Amino acid sequence: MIDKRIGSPAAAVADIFDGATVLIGGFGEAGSPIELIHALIDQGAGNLTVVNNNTGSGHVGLAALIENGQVAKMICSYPRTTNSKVFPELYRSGKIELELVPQGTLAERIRAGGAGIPAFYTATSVGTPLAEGKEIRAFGGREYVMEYGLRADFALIKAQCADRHGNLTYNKTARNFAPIMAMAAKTTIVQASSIVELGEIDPEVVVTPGIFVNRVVLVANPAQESRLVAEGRTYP
Amino acid sequence: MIDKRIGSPAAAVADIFDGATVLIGGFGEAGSPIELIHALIDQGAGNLTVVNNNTGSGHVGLAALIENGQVAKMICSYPRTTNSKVFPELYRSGKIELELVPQGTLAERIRAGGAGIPAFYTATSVGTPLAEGKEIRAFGGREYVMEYGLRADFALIKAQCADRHGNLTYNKTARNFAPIMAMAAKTTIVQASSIVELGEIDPEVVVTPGIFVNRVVLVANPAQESRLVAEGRTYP
Amino acid sequence: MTMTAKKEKAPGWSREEMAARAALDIPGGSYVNLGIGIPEMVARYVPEGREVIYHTENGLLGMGPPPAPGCEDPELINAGKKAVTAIPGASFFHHADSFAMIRGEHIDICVLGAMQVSEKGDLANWSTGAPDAIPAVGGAMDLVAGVPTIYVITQHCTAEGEPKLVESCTYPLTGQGVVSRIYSDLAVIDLTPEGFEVAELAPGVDFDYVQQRTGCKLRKGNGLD
Amino acid sequence: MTMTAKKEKAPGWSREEMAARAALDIPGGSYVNLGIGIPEMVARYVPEGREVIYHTENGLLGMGPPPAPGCEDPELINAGKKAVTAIPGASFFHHADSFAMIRGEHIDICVLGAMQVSEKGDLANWSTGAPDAIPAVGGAMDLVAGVPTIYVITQHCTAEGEPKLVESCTYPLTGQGVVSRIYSDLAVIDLTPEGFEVAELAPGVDFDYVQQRTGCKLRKGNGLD
Repeated sequence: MIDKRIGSPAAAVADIFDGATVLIGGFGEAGSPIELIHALIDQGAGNLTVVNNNTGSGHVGLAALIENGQVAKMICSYPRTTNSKVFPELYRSGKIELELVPQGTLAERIRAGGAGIPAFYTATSVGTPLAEGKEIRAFGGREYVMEYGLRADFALIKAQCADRHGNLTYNKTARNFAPIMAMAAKTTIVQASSIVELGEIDPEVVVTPGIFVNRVVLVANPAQESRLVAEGRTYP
Repeated sequence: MIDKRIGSPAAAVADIFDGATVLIGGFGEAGSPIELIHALIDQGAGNLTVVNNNTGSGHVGLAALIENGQVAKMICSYPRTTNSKVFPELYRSGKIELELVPQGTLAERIRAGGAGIPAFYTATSVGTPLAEGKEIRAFGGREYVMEYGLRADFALIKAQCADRHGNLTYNKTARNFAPIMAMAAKTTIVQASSIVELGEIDPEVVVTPGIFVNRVVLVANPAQESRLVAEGRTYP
Repeated sequence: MTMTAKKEKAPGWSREEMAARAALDIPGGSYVNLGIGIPEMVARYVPEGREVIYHTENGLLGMGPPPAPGCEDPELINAGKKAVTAIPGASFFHHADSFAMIRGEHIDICVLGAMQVSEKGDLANWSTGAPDAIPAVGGAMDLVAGVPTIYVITQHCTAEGEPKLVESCTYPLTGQGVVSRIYSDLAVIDLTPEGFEVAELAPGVDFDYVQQRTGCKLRKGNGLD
Repeated sequence: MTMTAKKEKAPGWSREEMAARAALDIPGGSYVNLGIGIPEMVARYVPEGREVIYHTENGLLGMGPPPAPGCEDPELINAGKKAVTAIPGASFFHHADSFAMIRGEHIDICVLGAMQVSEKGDLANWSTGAPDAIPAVGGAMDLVAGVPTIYVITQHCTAEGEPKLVESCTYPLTGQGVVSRIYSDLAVIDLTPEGFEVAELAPGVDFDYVQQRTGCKLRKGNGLD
């Protein structure tokens, strides 16, 4: 029987290795798999390359993973937000590397990685510093920059509802990067707010088909990052 | 008020012009917008380039459009099926042009066109006659062929359910090419089996957001192509 | 529209008036993406009878106004990470689909803020290029590359009185030749092949006043004497 | 498994036996795409206790067996355009997502038919290259390029007795160096860096019998004396 359910966040992230590339879902706190991130902090893998749109807030979740010194490099589009202190300090002191990618190019690179497209062209960033050193090519009289597909060892994402095959649905704008990150990782690890019987998710409304998912762990009442930040919480 | 509903298939296709490129949804009969195709036959635009996975069956729908002499060129992956007689005859007599594209490359070219990607690389067809004359490039030690995004003047597709904003859902494997064709056309024309009030389609289950749709016409009881073929029907 | 009592009200449009003026130029039926800050306020001023659909690049088409206090959903936010609502007819989708809407030229109009706009229509709005700044670009480069019509709402000058409309941007670019029209506190200014052209002046502001606060030569549009 | 009475049954596996033999090599938990013809029959022979998920490239993961007569839905079909069913846990998606599964190496195994397979693992299964043939490729090139493990089920020789396993394909290729294993009516044959290697012989068939019907040199695998 195919059963991708796994008992705990700790078990779900146990094999993430030093030096791994890890896609982490979420746009700010929406869709951030905070319990999986905290399990990764407990687990301790280091020298990670992490892909996320941002760099976390306060001292929990992604910010705590960075603060804990586990991240060697961030690939993201917007590494600062109101409550983002951890990354800016490490970045200014040269202790963390940053690859800044326009948000749509980041999304398309992840989708391309998952879809077996090694490279594609986009008009985004042409004529800006972010296109420097990249190949520029004209199609139909307009210039485009070549960007590479992005694949990863692991993806950590948050879903609303899952089944044992790994079929997923999401909640509102918490969907964001999760479906494409699920496609682009060798091992996709999901925390789901509910797990239902096979067949309970209508095949028409599955957003991420189970083929893109390796492990599903139930986190029935996920923490809300902004609340933890407001309370001044830290992790670990 | 945004209201994309239009009264009849004839009104929906009235402005398709001679020489237009037209994406037509469907994989065989599943998802084929047969009433829109028949309206296009009545309308009479010629010298069309038509993109569809196949070339139709019998003497109705897409096959009838071809038989009526309106199609100068087909772009497709599989131009022959059991009941496909029209295209093969015209092709052998040199009266219609064929651009044969692997099915996944065809889908990706349409998706790229709709997503503003002018070109991308794929391993599909490398080392085969379908890669001849195309640019080959190695990434990570493997060879890939460059393929171009495909955009069109019109798309004709079939949906299950629509609203006045053009939000769409589909039925089972009739979904196939429709969502990506809707993205890739300047004007996307939809025949929907039902039209509901705004808000009746759950925002989580919308497959094609209305931004990709220009016109929606209600065809409550669409004809079933295989039944028409079995009955020996012809159009017009 | 209240001003501090400490200093005399400067001539020109308030933030709200700039947003309202921009809203006039958005036709009914448009698909629109609004940047963070003053651009967000445009949604409040859509003229009666026009239906406009707002896109937020984090995966929502049909964004509605902010929720009532206490009704915020941390999983229903906009690109500025503020709580929003979804209108009837809304849809959720993932980031690649969202930026397909942008890059594929499906969004009709985008309204953005600016640090600098050059007379060639170049926009700089993501980085001062300062060595200690944390660079952060978000979706700005995708929006200016993919959306056919880019409107800018901006104060005409910086807080230090430096012109933001310039011959050439000194800050790193967001995109080249992308801006169509600027709504500043002093004027509505079009980008034309010949550079900046003043289409409309704010009440109490004359052409010379705007020219003095602009880093390059302005032309008068047809609407001006 | 009935044969015409007119001629003696040739030695080797029947179509059903070939499909059943291939099914043995598909691990539980695999995501599998089955080509049209004998490959489709593989689904009938999955060993007890294994759960295998079938993908059909026209937009369904979790394809089930054909429906009962009279229950066919023309909008629920497989890549061969035949009516199928969807199992609990199935999902529908569009063509670009479906081929993302294929091209992105998410499908584990694909079982296809063949016109020719070369000892380098090249596959030809879409065109005879005849000048009057209507070329039609479908998803075959995407499958062989994107799926890590390609199995071929084929009669060892053509109806005319010509070998299908050859030194070099004379028909236009579907893909280069893509085939992992062949299930013919006579043998199970692996593709190795040294060419074809016979892993298993059908009952009543010996190595020389297979060699005589093959267009290039075969090697004996470890399992054979």
